[in-house]
Amino acid sequence: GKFGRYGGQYVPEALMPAIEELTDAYERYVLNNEDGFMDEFRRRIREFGGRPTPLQRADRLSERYDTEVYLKREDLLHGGAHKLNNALGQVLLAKYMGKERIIAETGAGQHGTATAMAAAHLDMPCEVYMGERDINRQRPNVFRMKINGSEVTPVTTGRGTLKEAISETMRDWATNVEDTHYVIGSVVGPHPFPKMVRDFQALISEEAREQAIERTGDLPDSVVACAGGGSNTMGAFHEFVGDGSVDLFAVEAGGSSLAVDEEEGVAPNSASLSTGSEGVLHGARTKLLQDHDGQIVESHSVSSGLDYAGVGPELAYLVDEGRVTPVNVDDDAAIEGFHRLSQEEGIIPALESAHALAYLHEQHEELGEVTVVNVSGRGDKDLESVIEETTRRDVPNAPDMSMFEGGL
Amino acid sequence: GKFGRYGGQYVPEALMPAIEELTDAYERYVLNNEDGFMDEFRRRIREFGGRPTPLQRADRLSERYDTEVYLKREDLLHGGAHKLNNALGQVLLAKYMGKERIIAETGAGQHGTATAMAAAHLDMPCEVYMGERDINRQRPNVFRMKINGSEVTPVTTGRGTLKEAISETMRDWATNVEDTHYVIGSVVGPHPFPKMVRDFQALISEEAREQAIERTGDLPDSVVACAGGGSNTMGAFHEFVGDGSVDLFAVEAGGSSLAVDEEEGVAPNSASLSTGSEGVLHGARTKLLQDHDGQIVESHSVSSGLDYAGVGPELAYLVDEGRVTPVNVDDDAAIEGFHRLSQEEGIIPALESAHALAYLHEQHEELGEVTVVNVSGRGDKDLESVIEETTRRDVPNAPDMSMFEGGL
Amino acid sequence: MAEDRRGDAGDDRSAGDPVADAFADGPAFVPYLAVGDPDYESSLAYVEALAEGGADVIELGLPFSEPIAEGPTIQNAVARALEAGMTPTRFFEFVEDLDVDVPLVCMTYYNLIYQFGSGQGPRPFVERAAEVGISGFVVPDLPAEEAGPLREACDEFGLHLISIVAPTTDKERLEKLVEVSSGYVYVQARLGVTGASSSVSDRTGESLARLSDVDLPKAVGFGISSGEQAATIVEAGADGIIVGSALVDIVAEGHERGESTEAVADRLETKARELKRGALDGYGRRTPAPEGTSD
Amino acid sequence: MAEDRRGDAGDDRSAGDPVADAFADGPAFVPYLAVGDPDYESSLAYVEALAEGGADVIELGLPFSEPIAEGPTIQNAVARALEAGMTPTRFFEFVEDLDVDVPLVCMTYYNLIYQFGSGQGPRPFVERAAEVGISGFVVPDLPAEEAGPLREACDEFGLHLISIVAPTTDKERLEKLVEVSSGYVYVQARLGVTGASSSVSDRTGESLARLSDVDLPKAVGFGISSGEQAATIVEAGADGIIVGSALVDIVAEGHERGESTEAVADRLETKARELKRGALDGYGRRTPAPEGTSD
Repeated sequence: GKFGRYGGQYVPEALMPAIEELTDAYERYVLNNEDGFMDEFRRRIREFGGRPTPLQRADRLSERYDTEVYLKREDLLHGGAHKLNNALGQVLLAKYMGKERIIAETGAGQHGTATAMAAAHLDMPCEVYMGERDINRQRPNVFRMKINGSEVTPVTTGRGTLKEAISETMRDWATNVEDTHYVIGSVVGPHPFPKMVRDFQALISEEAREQAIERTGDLPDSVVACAGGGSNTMGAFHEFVGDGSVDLFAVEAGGSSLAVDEEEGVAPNSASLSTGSEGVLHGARTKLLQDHDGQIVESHSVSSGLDYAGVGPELAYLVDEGRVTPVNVDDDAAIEGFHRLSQEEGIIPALESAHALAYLHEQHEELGEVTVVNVSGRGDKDLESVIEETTRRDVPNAPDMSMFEGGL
Repeated sequence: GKFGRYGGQYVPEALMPAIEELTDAYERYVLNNEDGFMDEFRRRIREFGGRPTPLQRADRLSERYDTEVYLKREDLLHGGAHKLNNALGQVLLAKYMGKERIIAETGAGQHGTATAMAAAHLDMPCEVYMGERDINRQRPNVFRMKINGSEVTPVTTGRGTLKEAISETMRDWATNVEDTHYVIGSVVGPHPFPKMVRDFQALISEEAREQAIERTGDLPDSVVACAGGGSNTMGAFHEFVGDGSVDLFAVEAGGSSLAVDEEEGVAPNSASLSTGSEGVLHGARTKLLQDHDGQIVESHSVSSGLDYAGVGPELAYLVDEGRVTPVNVDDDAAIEGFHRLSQEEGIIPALESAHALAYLHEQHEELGEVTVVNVSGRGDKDLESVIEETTRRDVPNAPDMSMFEGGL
Repeated sequence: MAEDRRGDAGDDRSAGDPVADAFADGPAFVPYLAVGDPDYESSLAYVEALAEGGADVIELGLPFSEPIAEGPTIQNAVARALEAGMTPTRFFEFVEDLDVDVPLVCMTYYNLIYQFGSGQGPRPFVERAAEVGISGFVVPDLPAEEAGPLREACDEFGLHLISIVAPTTDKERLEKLVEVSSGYVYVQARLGVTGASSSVSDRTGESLARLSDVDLPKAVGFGISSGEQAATIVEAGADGIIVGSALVDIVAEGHERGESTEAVADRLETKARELKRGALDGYGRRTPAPEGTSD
Repeated sequence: MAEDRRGDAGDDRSAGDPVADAFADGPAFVPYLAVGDPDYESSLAYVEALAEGGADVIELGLPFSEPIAEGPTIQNAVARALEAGMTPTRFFEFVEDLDVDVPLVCMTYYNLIYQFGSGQGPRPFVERAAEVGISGFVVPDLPAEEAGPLREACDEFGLHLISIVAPTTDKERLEKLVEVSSGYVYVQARLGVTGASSSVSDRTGESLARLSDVDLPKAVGFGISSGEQAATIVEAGADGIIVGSALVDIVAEGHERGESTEAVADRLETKARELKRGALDGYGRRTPAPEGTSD
């Protein structure tokens, strides 16, 4: 359950039996395909989720950067992001384990909606915890979860955002651990979550590797993916980790600055791989945004899906090993990246994915001749944010948005 | 250019040369794959659009109806609906024809967004006409078009909805016909549009037929698709038309009633195949919702994508021939169908597609042992409408929506 | 007023044909109004004012709910007329009620013609039009390819089918068009839709040149709004000018301002006189002065 | 106050160990407060009031920003304390400033222990805790599997590592737990998180039965808020009761109402007495009356 010095199982004793049970199930069903679990998972993610997603050559970006740019189109997955790979895998696993109820936490709502879809598809009752403030900011996603039949429970403690929702879900799990499975949404949390989520998400790189070879006759020179918790990152990297010739870039949210305000307990970024330090959070030892004492600081990103103070322990490990290069782009660059892909390729990316595209823009000369960029999700969910963030900035490549100044 | 007594080219003389040029291009590029046009189209719709879309067995619906229900998942196509099949085909064709500009009209915004995406992808300037009232109701789609780099021009005449936008686009085309291609969004309009749009959309049935045989060893007993203008309908039916054993059901919007109020010039439905009469509209002879004099009446449906007073001439023909059975379900049933698929299968369908699902619900006993239902699009665009329409009705299977009574 | 137009398009149609007569004696002024705009009675007065002002032929617009070939001005006029209750049946009553002495042409869209008489095709409509004294039709959404049944009915009842020739119409299409046309040819001065405009398209002369072999009067429309424009067009060789939007604008303005029917009719008549005079002036300016000019 | 706890877990720890002493003489009352809630000075007075009210051991919560094992009551207390500036360094000062005569246990999350001393592991934290007289630790997010380094440091400085036993802990895990535990065992009375509750879980007796072979005092926590509940728990066999949320509620209430520190401290002391008395009553009710009961 460790990646070098990272990982582990830092959870309350009450949860340990469930974690042991899950570890056992992970080994049997996921690793050893017992009862054909992985076959069923692969069939369902294909038929229900729409895999494989295409690896598309981005003609205009390729021309612009004088390099071969390929986009891995996770935005086309059911629900609009890579999140379903994991949610479907875990809900199916919970069914195999005989669990009767699913819980999950969600910040912006992407993992929550993916879990709600998977739970509806597999006929599992589902309850999603979401901070009250996030609920008010992400009403369409709340509505989607509810029409998928999930219960959405507002968390009113603290600031009412993701971290409170995570704590609340942990508490529900600690209370109902015997019949309930907690679907963690990224490659974070105690073992076996980081490995298991990675394995479900690894379909991305499994396909992309094959598709790249089929298309170009060779491995790509680099793979670029945004990194918040890191599930699309590890999904996009995993099958390439053994290919020494492929450079792996994890693009974090540089936010407005890489500095941390210890006084206020705020990091105006979410770059835990680039700037964080080792610590223990949410069940695992990993790189964190924390103050000198070890208190977790409030992270920030224009993209709520990257806005997390931790990161998957395996990524922390691969960065220490030198296998993954942590990089970051700031909010401004991400917004420009969003507009660029929308205008030039007809693909409206999630603001998360826009970070990867912004890095491509800034550093395309360093990425070799063939680059795969993971478009982890679509941007429909971000339209309001983009309006707000574009109108407050001077974005050189944005269309005239005067009619949207009041929002949608 | 005729389907029996239907079809034709009822357009102003000024447009006829462009129509002749288009007919020629259609025959050369689409029918004869000149310069590898169709190869490029198929490649792009696969890599950019995400085809093939899955044919998914709907486990819970199959159990509920004691029949094999398969869903053709056009909701997974890039942009969220089948619309891209056609938009990409036509924008590519315009490029092959040396046109320098794309125009389109849009009602709810689905065809407009698909065209804007295709135009961005293929680097073609694009202008989309949209009624001012529709613009105010569909701001997210307007925003999507704009960030894809399209111009969106408000049409302020009349009531500011689809019909005025169609007229306005016709006028632009009549003015700029020499360098501009008008991307008509459905299997309507003058020849060659109904055939050409059908051919681009026929990928749906080409895939579904193969997938059904692969999955079940045989052709399905029936195919069910919703019908407004009819592009997803003809797309889903075309390759099955020659298979006499396959029943084809075109599900129209029954709205609130099948009656027409001649006094007010209003049909509270969009069931032109079921209740309309022969006439000439927007370039073709077909079945129409019209009053005794031949004035077109205002159609209605809870689903704006079905809200059109005409229908593709080929569908009118196939109905007269007895090959396609026109049926309809009302607004209430469609809303229930929407909630049912969302809750039971984890797929939030477009309100258009919800009509097909509602018909399945009502008449599943008539559909044979294996039914394919075309899920023409996803319902994210309809969330506001669903809130409004659900809260004004007593919908037995809706979740508690009290927190959304004011909208999203 | 309807006269028999039997015989081939190549025949001399001027004998006893009021439309031909209208073009026989110098340039024709052909105004258009939407019938029933803004109401039945006013509309009667307006059409009569145009006749009074010198109209040689009048195009009477029968409002259709989807006027795809019209610009905003006529589109709004059509909407007002429909709102006020105009229907094909009322339209024919209107023509019967009308007290004018010029040939009348019905301009409408094909669906109204087709539906009249419930699915028996265009014949009942044409029959009724002939009865009330309509001389011909302009149908913007009916290209030569689809004109057969209407042409047939027109032949049966001796009415003209007036074709529109666009700037995009090439030689081949022109031949097709002329084959189904009679009365006059509606020469579309520019691409686009109906509507007044401040400048006259360069393409008008070009279009007229292409039509030089066509043995039918050429009336030019789209964008003419002043006497001076009318003069330019006629000078360029047009046999007539068609003016719609500039007149409909007067009706719309009067309606918005709540002016009396008489005041609006007066202004229409004045405008008609200006346009007619412009046409005559242009005719006079032709060099060398064509034979048979009136002054 | 710290005493040496060297030697194996199997040894008799009561000799000279204040924690062992606290459980030696009848049921122990173990209250919890978040240190620094709502401010440093008040918090000092509150902890001293608990000692005054009969506490045998006091659990001092060092606030962590992500208290995943706590219910809303303690969560809010932690937030108040952090807001008021509580840090690990201040926490140790607080312990030094505290004037009480009962063993003190530090309850906190592992990241704070780990970070103290900047990445050298838990040793600097434990060393400092020993210095100020802390007797042991409760770390809710540190299961037996990850407890090695902290256990080692505790052994080095003679501190206890108190493990939590949950209703879900099976025999196998219990063995692992006991191996790394000392001082007492924190028996979680029910699943879930900390928080006062009106009824005591049925699972308490069950849990205690499973622990009958464990040679450490069993203190039961989670949900105890009244003397009567305390009595029931002790009657069921507990060697001590742990009460947190019910006390934190009094602090929160006083804070919200703007009560004086003295008033709140009085109420805490009163509540402490009620709970301690309840524990003693429960002890008395045991049948057959255990040997050595005080009355």
